[in-house]
Amino acid sequence: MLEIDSVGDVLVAHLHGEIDLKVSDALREALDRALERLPVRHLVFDFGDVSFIDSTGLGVVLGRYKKVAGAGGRLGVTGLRPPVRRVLELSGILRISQEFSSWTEAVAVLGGGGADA
Amino acid sequence: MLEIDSVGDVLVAHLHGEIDLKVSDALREALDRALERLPVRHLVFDFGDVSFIDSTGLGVVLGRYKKVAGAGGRLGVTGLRPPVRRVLELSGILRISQEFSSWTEAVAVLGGGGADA
Amino acid sequence: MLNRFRLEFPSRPDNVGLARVTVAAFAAQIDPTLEELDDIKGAVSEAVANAIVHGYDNSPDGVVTVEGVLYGDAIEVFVEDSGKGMEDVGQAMEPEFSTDPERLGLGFSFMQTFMDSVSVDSVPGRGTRVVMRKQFARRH
Amino acid sequence: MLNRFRLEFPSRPDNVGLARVTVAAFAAQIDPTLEELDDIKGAVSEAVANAIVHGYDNSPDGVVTVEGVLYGDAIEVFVEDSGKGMEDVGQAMEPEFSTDPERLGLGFSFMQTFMDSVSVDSVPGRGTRVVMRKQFARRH
Ligand SMILES: Nc1ncnc2c1ncn2[C@@H]1O[C@H](COP(=O)(O)OP(=O)(O)O)[C@@H](O)[C@H]1O
Ligand SMILES: Nc1ncnc2c1ncn2[C@@H]1O[C@H](COP(=O)(O)OP(=O)(O)O)[C@@H](O)[C@H]1O
Repeated sequence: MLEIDSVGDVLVAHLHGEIDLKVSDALREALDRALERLPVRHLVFDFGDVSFIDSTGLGVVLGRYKKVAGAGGRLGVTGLRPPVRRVLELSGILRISQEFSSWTEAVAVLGGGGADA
Repeated sequence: MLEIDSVGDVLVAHLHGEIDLKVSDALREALDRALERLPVRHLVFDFGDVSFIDSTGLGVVLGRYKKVAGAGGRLGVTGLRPPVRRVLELSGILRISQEFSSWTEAVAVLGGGGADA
Repeated sequence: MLNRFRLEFPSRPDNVGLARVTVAAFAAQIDPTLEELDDIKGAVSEAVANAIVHGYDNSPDGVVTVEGVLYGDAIEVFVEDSGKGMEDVGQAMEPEFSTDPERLGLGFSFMQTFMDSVSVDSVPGRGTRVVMRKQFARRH
Repeated sequence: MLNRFRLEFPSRPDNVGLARVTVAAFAAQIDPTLEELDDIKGAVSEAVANAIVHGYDNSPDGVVTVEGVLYGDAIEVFVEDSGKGMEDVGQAMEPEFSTDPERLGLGFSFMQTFMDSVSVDSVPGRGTRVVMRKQFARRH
Protein backbone atom coordinates (compact mmCIF):
# COMPACT_ATOMS: atom_id res chain seq x y z
CA MET A 1 0.00 0.00 0.00
CA LEU A 2 2.71 2.49 0.98
CA GLU A 3 6.45 3.04 1.09
CA ILE A 4 7.94 6.24 2.30
CA ASP A 5 11.16 7.99 1.25
CA SER A 6 12.24 11.13 2.93
CA VAL A 7 14.90 13.17 1.15
CA GLY A 8 15.86 16.49 2.72
CA ASP A 9 12.61 18.32 3.41
CA VAL A 10 10.56 16.26 0.93
CA LEU A 11 8.44 13.30 1.93
CA VAL A 12 7.78 10.91 -0.95
CA ALA A 13 4.82 8.54 -0.58
CA HIS A 14 5.01 5.63 -3.03
CA LEU A 15 1.49 4.19 -3.22
CA HIS A 16 0.77 0.68 -4.44
CA GLY A 17 -2.27 -1.12 -5.80
CA GLU A 18 -5.87 0.03 -5.49
CA ILE A 19 -6.41 2.95 -3.14
CA ASP A 20 -9.94 2.82 -1.83
CA LEU A 21 -11.88 2.46 1.43
CA LYS A 22 -10.09 -0.78 2.22
CA VAL A 23 -6.72 0.90 2.71
CA SER A 24 -7.66 4.53 3.37
CA ASP A 25 -7.60 4.44 7.19
CA ALA A 26 -4.25 2.67 7.35
CA LEU A 27 -2.84 4.99 4.68
CA ARG A 28 -4.00 8.13 6.49
CA GLU A 29 -2.49 6.96 9.76
CA ALA A 30 0.81 5.94 8.21
CA LEU A 31 1.15 9.26 6.42
CA ASP A 32 0.21 11.28 9.48
CA ARG A 33 2.74 9.37 11.55
CA ALA A 34 5.45 10.04 8.97
CA LEU A 35 4.55 13.73 8.75
CA GLU A 36 4.81 14.06 12.51
CA ARG A 37 8.07 12.21 12.84
CA LEU A 38 10.01 13.54 9.88
CA PRO A 39 11.22 17.11 9.46
CA VAL A 40 9.63 17.52 6.01
CA ARG A 41 8.01 20.46 4.32
CA HIS A 42 6.86 19.20 0.89
CA LEU A 43 4.85 16.17 -0.05
CA VAL A 44 5.19 14.04 -3.20
CA PHE A 45 2.80 11.25 -4.15
CA ASP A 46 4.24 8.64 -6.50
CA PHE A 47 1.28 6.91 -8.18
CA GLY A 48 3.48 4.83 -10.50
CA ASP A 49 2.18 1.58 -9.08
CA VAL A 50 -1.43 2.68 -8.53
CA SER A 51 -3.99 1.11 -10.84
CA PHE A 52 -7.04 2.63 -9.20
CA ILE A 53 -7.93 5.41 -6.77
CA ASP A 54 -11.38 6.66 -5.81
CA SER A 55 -12.61 9.74 -3.98
CA THR A 56 -12.00 8.08 -0.62
CA GLY A 57 -8.33 7.68 -1.57
CA LEU A 58 -8.14 11.21 -2.97
CA GLY A 59 -9.52 12.47 0.34
CA VAL A 60 -6.50 11.02 2.10
CA VAL A 61 -4.15 12.66 -0.42
CA LEU A 62 -5.81 16.06 -0.17
CA GLY A 63 -6.11 15.92 3.61
CA ARG A 64 -2.37 15.27 4.00
CA TYR A 65 -1.56 18.06 1.57
CA LYS A 66 -3.67 20.50 3.59
CA LYS A 67 -1.51 19.67 6.62
CA VAL A 68 1.73 20.62 4.90
CA ALA A 69 0.26 23.54 2.94
CA GLY A 70 -0.31 25.46 6.15
CA ALA A 71 3.46 25.61 6.65
CA GLY A 72 4.20 26.60 3.05
CA GLY A 73 4.69 23.05 1.82
CA ARG A 74 3.94 22.12 -1.76
CA LEU A 75 2.42 19.05 -3.40
CA GLY A 76 4.08 17.02 -6.16
CA VAL A 77 2.57 14.12 -8.09
CA THR A 78 4.18 11.63 -10.45
CA GLY A 79 3.54 8.35 -12.28
CA LEU A 80 -0.07 9.08 -13.25
CA ARG A 81 -1.67 6.31 -15.27
CA PRO A 82 -4.76 7.35 -17.25
CA PRO A 83 -7.43 6.40 -14.67
CA VAL A 84 -5.46 8.08 -11.88
CA ARG A 85 -4.78 11.22 -13.91
CA ARG A 86 -8.47 11.44 -14.71
CA VAL A 87 -9.65 11.58 -11.09
CA LEU A 88 -6.78 13.84 -10.02
CA GLU A 89 -8.05 16.24 -12.68
CA LEU A 90 -11.70 15.88 -11.70
CA SER A 91 -10.92 16.45 -8.03
CA GLY A 92 -8.87 19.57 -8.73
CA ILE A 93 -5.77 18.04 -7.16
CA LEU A 94 -3.90 18.37 -10.46
CA ARG A 95 -4.46 22.15 -10.33
CA ILE A 96 -2.99 22.61 -6.86
CA SER A 97 -0.06 20.28 -7.41
CA GLN A 98 2.98 20.14 -9.66
CA GLU A 99 3.41 17.11 -11.89
CA PHE A 100 6.86 15.58 -12.35
CA SER A 101 8.19 12.92 -14.67
CA SER A 102 9.74 11.01 -11.76
CA TRP A 103 9.78 11.23 -8.01
CA THR A 104 13.48 11.97 -8.04
CA GLU A 105 12.81 14.98 -10.24
CA ALA A 106 10.10 16.04 -7.78
CA VAL A 107 12.59 15.80 -4.93
CA ALA A 108 15.22 17.75 -6.85
CA VAL A 109 12.84 20.59 -7.74
CA LEU A 110 10.78 20.87 -4.56
CA GLY A 111 13.66 20.07 -2.25
CA GLY A 112 16.01 22.39 -4.10
CA GLY A 113 13.60 25.19 -3.32
CA GLY A 114 14.34 26.54 -6.79
CA ALA A 115 10.75 27.20 -7.86
CA ASP A 116 10.10 28.81 -4.49
CA ALA A 117 12.25 31.78 -5.09
CA MET B 1 -9.82 -18.53 -28.39
CA LEU B 2 -8.20 -20.47 -31.24
CA GLU B 3 -5.70 -20.20 -34.03
CA ILE B 4 -4.88 -23.12 -36.24
CA ASP B 5 -1.63 -24.03 -37.98
CA SER B 6 -1.42 -27.02 -40.23
CA VAL B 7 2.06 -28.25 -41.10
CA GLY B 8 2.27 -31.41 -43.16
CA ASP B 9 0.06 -33.97 -41.48
CA VAL B 10 0.04 -32.16 -38.11
CA LEU B 11 -2.73 -29.83 -36.99
CA VAL B 12 -1.62 -27.37 -34.32
CA ALA B 13 -4.36 -25.75 -32.24
CA HIS B 14 -3.12 -22.65 -30.41
CA LEU B 15 -5.62 -21.99 -27.63
CA HIS B 16 -6.00 -18.62 -25.94
CA GLY B 17 -7.42 -17.38 -22.64
CA GLU B 18 -9.76 -19.31 -20.37
CA ILE B 19 -11.15 -22.49 -21.86
CA ASP B 20 -14.47 -23.24 -20.22
CA LEU B 21 -18.16 -23.65 -21.04
CA LYS B 22 -18.26 -20.18 -22.57
CA VAL B 23 -16.04 -21.14 -25.48
CA SER B 24 -16.34 -24.93 -25.60
CA ASP B 25 -19.05 -25.19 -28.27
CA ALA B 26 -17.34 -22.77 -30.62
CA LEU B 27 -13.99 -24.46 -30.01
CA ARG B 28 -15.36 -27.93 -30.71
CA GLU B 29 -16.97 -26.78 -33.94
CA ALA B 30 -13.91 -24.93 -35.17
CA LEU B 31 -11.65 -27.92 -34.47
CA ASP B 32 -14.05 -30.38 -36.09
CA ARG B 33 -14.28 -28.19 -39.17
CA ALA B 34 -10.49 -28.00 -39.40
CA LEU B 35 -10.12 -31.75 -38.94
CA GLU B 36 -12.57 -32.39 -41.75
CA ARG B 37 -11.07 -29.90 -44.15
CA LEU B 38 -7.37 -30.49 -43.63
CA PRO B 39 -5.49 -33.67 -44.53
CA VAL B 40 -3.98 -34.07 -41.07
CA ARG B 41 -3.17 -37.11 -38.99
CA HIS B 42 -1.74 -35.82 -35.71
CA LEU B 43 -3.05 -33.21 -33.31
CA VAL B 44 -1.05 -30.75 -31.20
CA PHE B 45 -2.54 -28.45 -28.56
CA ASP B 46 -0.47 -25.39 -27.74
CA PHE B 47 -1.59 -24.19 -24.30
CA GLY B 48 1.06 -21.48 -24.10
CA ASP B 49 -1.54 -18.73 -23.86
CA VAL B 50 -4.06 -20.63 -21.73
CA SER B 51 -4.44 -19.44 -18.15
CA PHE B 52 -7.30 -21.75 -17.22
CA ILE B 53 -9.03 -24.86 -18.51
CA ASP B 54 -11.73 -26.91 -16.80
CA SER B 55 -13.17 -30.36 -17.47
CA THR B 56 -15.55 -28.94 -20.07
CA GLY B 57 -12.54 -27.67 -22.03
CA LEU B 58 -10.63 -30.90 -21.52
CA GLY B 59 -13.63 -32.77 -22.91
CA VAL B 60 -13.22 -30.86 -26.17
CA VAL B 61 -9.50 -31.70 -26.27
CA LEU B 62 -10.04 -35.38 -25.57
CA GLY B 63 -12.98 -35.70 -27.95
CA ARG B 64 -10.94 -34.30 -30.85
CA TYR B 65 -8.05 -36.59 -30.01
CA LYS B 66 -10.36 -39.61 -30.11
CA LYS B 67 -11.29 -38.64 -33.65
CA VAL B 68 -7.71 -38.68 -34.90
CA ALA B 69 -6.62 -41.64 -32.76
CA GLY B 70 -8.88 -43.97 -34.75
CA ALA B 71 -6.72 -43.35 -37.82
CA GLY B 72 -3.42 -43.80 -35.96
CA GLY B 73 -3.01 -40.12 -35.14
CA ARG B 74 -1.12 -39.03 -32.03
CA LEU B 75 -1.62 -36.21 -29.52
CA GLY B 76 0.99 -33.60 -28.62
CA VAL B 77 0.75 -30.91 -25.95
CA THR B 78 2.97 -27.93 -25.26
CA GLY B 79 3.14 -24.71 -23.24
CA LEU B 80 1.61 -26.10 -20.05
CA ARG B 81 1.42 -23.57 -17.24
CA PRO B 82 1.02 -25.06 -13.76
CA PRO B 83 -2.81 -24.97 -13.52
CA VAL B 84 -3.14 -26.44 -17.01
CA ARG B 85 -0.55 -29.14 -16.40
CA ARG B 86 -2.36 -30.07 -13.21
CA VAL B 87 -5.70 -30.83 -14.88
CA LEU B 88 -4.09 -32.51 -17.88
CA GLU B 89 -2.50 -34.85 -15.37
CA LEU B 90 -5.70 -35.38 -13.39
CA SER B 91 -7.69 -36.14 -16.51
CA GLY B 92 -5.14 -38.65 -17.80
CA ILE B 93 -4.56 -36.63 -20.96
CA LEU B 94 -0.89 -36.23 -20.07
CA ARG B 95 -0.52 -40.04 -20.11
CA ILE B 96 -1.95 -40.50 -23.60
CA SER B 97 -0.12 -37.55 -25.10
CA GLN B 98 3.46 -36.55 -25.72
CA GLU B 99 4.69 -33.29 -24.22
CA PHE B 100 6.96 -31.01 -26.24
CA SER B 101 8.94 -27.92 -25.34
CA SER B 102 7.45 -26.01 -28.28
CA TRP B 103 4.82 -26.58 -30.93
CA THR B 104 7.45 -26.49 -33.64
CA GLU B 105 9.25 -29.35 -31.92
CA ALA B 106 5.94 -31.21 -31.77
CA VAL B 107 5.47 -30.71 -35.50
CA ALA B 108 9.01 -31.85 -36.25
CA VAL B 109 8.70 -35.03 -34.19
CA LEU B 110 5.11 -36.05 -34.92
CA GLY B 111 5.18 -34.87 -38.53
CA GLY B 112 8.56 -36.48 -39.18
CA GLY B 113 7.03 -39.79 -38.24
CA GLY B 114 10.36 -40.62 -36.57
CA ALA B 115 8.95 -42.01 -33.35
CA ASP B 116 6.42 -43.98 -35.38
CA ALA B 117 8.92 -46.34 -36.93
CA MET C 1 -31.58 -7.87 -21.81
CA LEU C 2 -28.44 -9.86 -22.39
CA ASN C 3 -27.31 -10.83 -18.94
CA ARG C 4 -27.57 -9.83 -15.30
CA PHE C 5 -26.19 -10.52 -11.85
CA ARG C 6 -26.92 -9.71 -8.24
CA LEU C 7 -24.19 -9.59 -5.61
CA GLU C 8 -24.76 -9.20 -1.87
CA PHE C 9 -22.09 -8.70 0.77
CA PRO C 10 -21.64 -7.23 4.24
CA SER C 11 -20.69 -3.56 4.53
CA ARG C 12 -16.98 -4.18 5.00
CA PRO C 13 -14.31 -2.02 3.36
CA ASP C 14 -12.71 -5.08 1.71
CA ASN C 15 -15.81 -5.57 -0.36
CA VAL C 16 -15.51 -2.32 -2.29
CA GLY C 17 -12.85 -4.10 -4.36
CA LEU C 18 -14.98 -7.24 -4.64
CA ALA C 19 -17.83 -5.20 -6.10
CA ARG C 20 -15.45 -3.47 -8.53
CA VAL C 21 -13.96 -6.74 -9.77
CA THR C 22 -17.35 -8.40 -10.22
CA VAL C 23 -18.90 -5.49 -12.09
CA ALA C 24 -15.80 -5.17 -14.28
CA ALA C 25 -15.82 -8.89 -15.16
CA PHE C 26 -19.51 -8.64 -15.94
CA ALA C 27 -19.16 -5.50 -18.09
CA ALA C 28 -16.22 -7.08 -19.91
CA GLN C 29 -18.70 -9.51 -21.48
CA ILE C 30 -19.67 -6.85 -24.00
CA ASP C 31 -16.11 -5.86 -24.73
CA PRO C 32 -15.95 -2.25 -23.50
CA THR C 33 -12.95 0.02 -23.97
CA LEU C 34 -10.45 0.22 -21.13
CA GLU C 35 -11.68 3.72 -20.35
CA GLU C 36 -15.30 2.60 -20.18
CA LEU C 37 -14.26 -0.16 -17.81
CA ASP C 38 -12.33 2.31 -15.63
CA ASP C 39 -15.38 4.57 -15.50
CA ILE C 40 -17.65 1.75 -14.38
CA LYS C 41 -15.18 0.61 -11.72
CA GLY C 42 -14.89 4.18 -10.47
CA ALA C 43 -18.65 4.69 -10.25
CA VAL C 44 -19.20 1.39 -8.43
CA SER C 45 -16.42 2.17 -5.99
CA GLU C 46 -18.02 5.52 -5.08
CA ALA C 47 -21.51 4.11 -4.64
CA VAL C 48 -20.40 1.11 -2.57
CA ALA C 49 -18.09 3.22 -0.39
CA ASN C 50 -21.04 5.57 0.26
CA ALA C 51 -23.29 2.68 1.26
CA ILE C 52 -20.69 1.52 3.79
CA VAL C 53 -19.45 4.87 5.09
CA HIS C 54 -22.69 6.86 5.10
CA GLY C 55 -25.49 4.30 4.80
CA TYR C 56 -24.16 2.09 7.59
CA ASP C 57 -21.85 4.59 9.35
CA ASN C 58 -18.92 2.20 8.82
CA SER C 59 -20.60 -0.65 10.67
CA PRO C 60 -19.76 -4.00 9.01
CA ASP C 61 -23.18 -5.45 9.84
CA GLY C 62 -25.18 -4.01 6.98
CA VAL C 63 -25.82 -5.65 3.63
CA VAL C 64 -24.91 -3.97 0.35
CA THR C 65 -26.46 -5.22 -2.88
CA VAL C 66 -24.96 -4.56 -6.28
CA GLU C 67 -26.86 -5.53 -9.41
CA GLY C 68 -25.87 -5.29 -13.03
CA VAL C 69 -27.91 -5.57 -16.18
CA LEU C 70 -26.27 -5.79 -19.55
CA TYR C 71 -28.03 -4.71 -22.74
CA GLY C 72 -26.55 -4.93 -26.21
CA ASP C 73 -24.82 -1.57 -25.88
CA ALA C 74 -25.37 -0.39 -22.31
CA ILE C 75 -24.97 -1.38 -18.70
CA GLU C 76 -27.15 -0.53 -15.72
CA VAL C 77 -25.71 -0.81 -12.24
CA PHE C 78 -27.74 -0.65 -9.03
CA VAL C 79 -26.16 -0.16 -5.63
CA GLU C 80 -28.44 -0.49 -2.63
CA ASP C 81 -28.16 -0.31 1.13
CA SER C 82 -30.73 -0.55 3.93
CA GLY C 83 -28.92 2.07 5.96
CA LYS C 84 -29.79 5.46 7.30
CA GLY C 85 -30.82 7.11 4.05
CA MET C 86 -30.75 10.84 3.24
CA GLU C 87 -33.13 13.68 3.98
CA ASP C 88 -32.13 15.79 1.00
CA VAL C 89 -30.82 13.92 -2.02
CA GLY C 90 -30.53 17.11 -4.09
CA GLN C 91 -28.15 18.64 -1.59
CA ALA C 92 -26.20 15.40 -1.17
CA MET C 93 -25.55 15.30 -4.90
CA GLU C 94 -24.11 18.82 -5.05
CA PRO C 95 -20.37 18.82 -5.81
CA GLU C 96 -18.25 19.10 -2.67
CA PHE C 97 -21.16 18.61 -0.33
CA SER C 98 -20.26 16.12 2.37
CA THR C 99 -21.49 15.43 5.87
CA ASP C 100 -18.01 14.12 6.72
CA PRO C 101 -15.15 16.65 7.01
CA GLU C 102 -12.57 13.98 6.11
CA ARG C 103 -14.25 13.36 2.73
CA LEU C 104 -14.30 15.36 -0.48
CA GLY C 105 -17.99 15.34 -1.28
CA LEU C 106 -17.15 14.27 -4.83
CA GLY C 107 -18.63 10.75 -4.83
CA PHE C 108 -21.82 11.66 -6.65
CA SER C 109 -19.97 14.03 -9.00
CA PHE C 110 -17.63 11.21 -9.97
CA MET C 111 -20.55 8.84 -10.56
CA GLN C 112 -22.18 11.45 -12.80
CA THR C 113 -18.98 12.02 -14.74
CA PHE C 114 -18.26 8.32 -15.18
CA MET C 115 -21.76 7.22 -16.12
CA ASP C 116 -24.38 8.69 -18.49
CA SER C 117 -27.07 8.93 -15.86
CA VAL C 118 -27.28 8.57 -12.09
CA SER C 119 -30.46 8.60 -10.08
CA VAL C 120 -30.84 8.17 -6.36
CA ASP C 121 -33.80 7.00 -4.30
CA SER C 122 -33.38 7.40 -0.60
CA VAL C 123 -35.72 7.14 2.37
CA PRO C 124 -34.43 8.36 5.76
CA GLY C 125 -34.16 5.42 8.11
CA ARG C 126 -34.84 2.92 5.31
CA GLY C 127 -31.92 3.11 2.90
CA THR C 128 -30.61 4.26 -0.44
CA ARG C 129 -30.66 2.93 -3.99
CA VAL C 130 -28.39 4.38 -6.67
CA VAL C 131 -29.19 3.56 -10.31
CA MET C 132 -26.50 4.27 -12.90
CA ARG C 133 -26.54 3.72 -16.62
CA LYS C 134 -23.77 3.85 -19.18
CA GLN C 135 -23.99 3.56 -22.93
CA PHE C 136 -21.01 1.92 -24.65
CA ALA C 137 -19.45 3.29 -27.79
CA ARG C 138 -20.53 1.15 -30.70
CA ARG C 139 -17.61 -0.60 -32.30
CA HIS C 140 -19.15 -3.72 -33.81
CA MET D 1 -16.75 -15.71 10.09
CA LEU D 2 -14.69 -13.02 8.45
CA ASN D 3 -16.64 -12.17 5.34
CA ARG D 4 -19.20 -13.56 2.93
CA PHE D 5 -20.92 -12.88 -0.38
CA ARG D 6 -23.82 -14.18 -2.41
CA LEU D 7 -23.88 -13.95 -6.20
CA GLU D 8 -26.86 -14.81 -8.41
CA PHE D 9 -26.88 -14.97 -12.19
CA PRO D 10 -28.75 -16.64 -15.05
CA SER D 11 -27.53 -20.02 -16.27
CA ARG D 12 -25.56 -18.65 -19.20
CA PRO D 13 -22.14 -20.00 -20.20
CA ASP D 14 -20.56 -16.50 -19.94
CA ASN D 15 -21.23 -16.52 -16.23
CA VAL D 16 -18.93 -19.42 -15.41
CA GLY D 17 -16.09 -16.92 -15.74
CA LEU D 18 -17.96 -14.31 -13.72
CA ALA D 19 -18.36 -16.78 -10.86
CA ARG D 20 -14.67 -17.69 -11.05
CA VAL D 21 -13.50 -14.08 -10.95
CA THR D 22 -15.78 -13.17 -8.06
CA VAL D 23 -14.83 -16.16 -5.93
CA ALA D 24 -11.15 -15.57 -6.68
CA ALA D 25 -11.34 -11.88 -5.72
CA PHE D 26 -13.15 -12.87 -2.54
CA ALA D 27 -10.70 -15.63 -1.62
CA ALA D 28 -7.79 -13.27 -2.33
CA GLN D 29 -8.82 -11.31 0.76
CA ILE D 30 -7.08 -13.87 2.96
CA ASP D 31 -3.99 -13.99 0.80
CA PRO D 32 -3.97 -17.57 -0.50
CA THR D 33 -1.15 -19.05 -2.56
CA LEU D 34 -1.50 -19.01 -6.34
CA GLU D 35 -2.11 -22.74 -6.30
CA GLU D 36 -4.86 -22.46 -3.72
CA LEU D 37 -6.48 -19.77 -5.84
CA ASP D 38 -6.24 -21.96 -8.95
CA ASP D 39 -7.85 -24.82 -7.06
CA ILE D 40 -10.77 -22.69 -5.94
CA LYS D 41 -11.29 -21.31 -9.43
CA GLY D 42 -11.24 -24.83 -10.84
CA ALA D 43 -13.76 -26.16 -8.34
CA VAL D 44 -16.15 -23.25 -8.89
CA SER D 45 -15.89 -23.65 -12.64
CA GLU D 46 -16.88 -27.33 -12.43
CA ALA D 47 -19.80 -26.76 -10.10
CA VAL D 48 -21.21 -23.80 -12.04
CA ALA D 49 -20.80 -25.56 -15.39
CA ASN D 50 -22.69 -28.55 -13.94
CA ALA D 51 -25.53 -26.32 -12.75
CA ILE D 52 -25.89 -24.88 -16.26
CA VAL D 53 -25.27 -27.99 -18.36
CA HIS D 54 -26.97 -30.63 -16.20
CA GLY D 55 -29.17 -28.73 -13.76
CA TYR D 56 -30.79 -26.57 -16.42
CA ASP D 57 -29.97 -28.63 -19.53
CA ASN D 58 -28.19 -25.63 -21.05
CA SER D 59 -31.24 -23.41 -20.85
CA PRO D 60 -30.23 -19.81 -20.00
CA ASP D 61 -33.40 -19.22 -17.98
CA GLY D 62 -32.35 -20.80 -14.69
CA VAL D 63 -30.73 -19.01 -11.78
CA VAL D 64 -27.41 -20.14 -10.32
CA THR D 65 -26.39 -18.96 -6.87
CA VAL D 66 -22.80 -18.94 -5.67
CA GLU D 67 -22.03 -18.12 -2.06
CA GLY D 68 -18.71 -17.79 -0.30
CA VAL D 69 -17.85 -17.67 3.37
CA LEU D 70 -14.38 -16.78 4.54
CA TYR D 71 -13.03 -17.89 7.89
CA GLY D 72 -9.61 -17.03 9.24
CA ASP D 73 -7.97 -19.94 7.45
CA ALA D 74 -10.64 -21.56 5.28
CA ILE D 75 -13.18 -20.85 2.59
CA GLU D 76 -16.58 -22.42 2.04
CA VAL D 77 -18.19 -22.17 -1.37
CA PHE D 78 -21.81 -23.07 -2.13
CA VAL D 79 -23.10 -23.53 -5.67
CA GLU D 80 -26.82 -24.00 -6.06
CA ASP D 81 -29.31 -24.49 -8.87
CA SER D 82 -33.07 -25.07 -8.95
CA GLY D 83 -32.75 -27.43 -11.87
CA LYS D 84 -33.56 -31.02 -12.51
CA GLY D 85 -31.53 -32.56 -9.65
CA MET D 86 -30.08 -36.07 -9.51
CA GLU D 87 -31.57 -39.45 -8.59
CA ASP D 88 -28.30 -40.96 -7.44
CA VAL D 89 -25.68 -38.57 -6.12
CA GLY D 90 -23.30 -41.39 -5.22
CA GLN D 91 -23.19 -42.63 -8.78
CA ALA D 92 -22.91 -39.08 -10.16
CA MET D 93 -19.83 -38.49 -8.05
CA GLU D 94 -17.99 -41.56 -9.32
CA PRO D 95 -14.98 -40.69 -11.49
CA GLU D 96 -15.78 -40.79 -15.21
CA PHE D 97 -19.49 -41.18 -14.66
CA SER D 98 -21.38 -38.82 -16.93
CA THR D 99 -24.86 -38.76 -18.41
CA ASP D 100 -23.45 -36.83 -21.38
CA PRO D 101 -21.20 -38.69 -23.87
CA GLU D 102 -19.44 -35.44 -24.85
CA ARG D 103 -18.28 -34.88 -21.27
CA LEU D 104 -15.57 -36.52 -19.18
CA GLY D 105 -17.44 -37.23 -15.97
CA LEU D 106 -14.57 -35.65 -14.04
CA GLY D 107 -16.32 -32.59 -12.66
CA PHE D 108 -16.91 -33.96 -9.18
CA SER D 109 -13.48 -35.64 -9.12
CA PHE D 110 -11.86 -32.29 -9.88
CA MET D 111 -13.88 -30.58 -7.14
CA GLN D 112 -12.78 -33.25 -4.67
CA THR D 113 -9.14 -32.92 -5.69
CA PHE D 114 -9.17 -29.12 -5.56
CA MET D 115 -11.03 -28.75 -2.28
CA ASP D 116 -10.73 -30.51 1.08
CA SER D 117 -14.34 -31.58 1.19
CA VAL D 118 -17.27 -31.63 -1.22
CA SER D 119 -20.81 -32.55 -0.32
CA VAL D 120 -23.83 -32.58 -2.58
CA ASP D 121 -27.52 -32.27 -1.76
CA SER D 122 -29.82 -32.94 -4.65
CA VAL D 123 -33.54 -33.49 -5.01
CA PRO D 124 -34.85 -34.72 -8.37
CA GLY D 125 -37.01 -32.04 -9.92
CA ARG D 126 -36.00 -29.48 -7.28
CA GLY D 127 -32.31 -28.80 -7.72
CA THR D 128 -28.79 -29.30 -6.45
CA ARG D 129 -26.56 -27.68 -3.86
CA VAL D 130 -22.82 -28.33 -3.77
CA VAL D 131 -20.91 -27.36 -0.62
CA MET D 132 -17.12 -27.21 -0.83
CA ARG D 133 -14.59 -26.33 1.81
CA LYS D 134 -10.89 -25.61 1.58
CA GLN D 135 -8.41 -25.02 4.33
CA PHE D 136 -5.58 -22.62 3.55
CA ALA D 137 -1.99 -23.30 4.45
CA ARG D 138 -1.04 -21.21 7.45
CA ARG D 139 1.65 -18.71 6.60
CA HIS D 140 1.02 -15.89 9.05
N1 LIG E 1 -25.72 5.51 0.71
C1 LIG E 1 -25.84 6.65 1.42
N2 LIG E 1 -26.56 6.66 2.58
C2 LIG E 1 -26.68 7.80 3.31
N3 LIG E 1 -26.14 8.98 2.95
C3 LIG E 1 -25.42 9.04 1.81
C4 LIG E 1 -25.25 7.89 0.99
N4 LIG E 1 -24.51 8.25 -0.07
C5 LIG E 1 -24.24 9.55 0.08
N5 LIG E 1 -24.79 10.06 1.21
C6 LIG E 1 -24.72 11.46 1.70
O1 LIG E 1 -24.43 12.30 0.61
C7 LIG E 1 -23.23 13.06 0.88
C8 LIG E 1 -22.47 13.32 -0.41
O2 LIG E 1 -22.00 12.07 -0.94
P1 LIG E 1 -20.72 12.06 -1.90
O3 LIG E 1 -20.94 13.04 -3.02
O4 LIG E 1 -20.47 10.66 -2.31
O5 LIG E 1 -19.54 12.62 -1.01
P2 LIG E 1 -18.75 11.98 0.23
O6 LIG E 1 -18.95 10.50 0.24
O7 LIG E 1 -17.34 12.35 -0.05
O8 LIG E 1 -19.28 12.64 1.47
C9 LIG E 1 -22.49 12.24 1.92
O9 LIG E 1 -21.62 13.06 2.67
C10 LIG E 1 -23.63 11.67 2.74
O10 LIG E 1 -24.11 12.61 3.69
N1 LIG F 1 -26.11 -29.56 -10.88
C1 LIG F 1 -26.46 -30.77 -11.39
N2 LIG F 1 -27.76 -31.04 -11.69
C2 LIG F 1 -28.11 -32.24 -12.20
N3 LIG F 1 -27.24 -33.23 -12.45
C3 LIG F 1 -25.94 -33.02 -12.19
C4 LIG F 1 -25.48 -31.79 -11.65
N4 LIG F 1 -24.15 -31.88 -11.48
C5 LIG F 1 -23.79 -33.11 -11.90
N5 LIG F 1 -24.85 -33.81 -12.34
C6 LIG F 1 -24.87 -35.21 -12.84
O1 LIG F 1 -23.68 -35.82 -12.37
C7 LIG F 1 -22.93 -36.34 -13.48
C8 LIG F 1 -21.45 -36.29 -13.18
O2 LIG F 1 -21.02 -34.95 -13.02
P1 LIG F 1 -19.50 -34.58 -13.28
O3 LIG F 1 -18.65 -35.45 -12.45
O4 LIG F 1 -19.36 -33.11 -13.07
O5 LIG F 1 -19.25 -34.94 -14.81
P2 LIG F 1 -19.75 -34.27 -16.18
O6 LIG F 1 -20.24 -32.88 -15.90
O7 LIG F 1 -18.55 -34.29 -17.02
O8 LIG F 1 -20.85 -35.14 -16.68
C9 LIG F 1 -23.36 -35.51 -14.66
O9 LIG F 1 -23.15 -36.18 -15.88
C10 LIG F 1 -24.84 -35.28 -14.35
O10 LIG F 1 -25.64 -36.38 -14.75
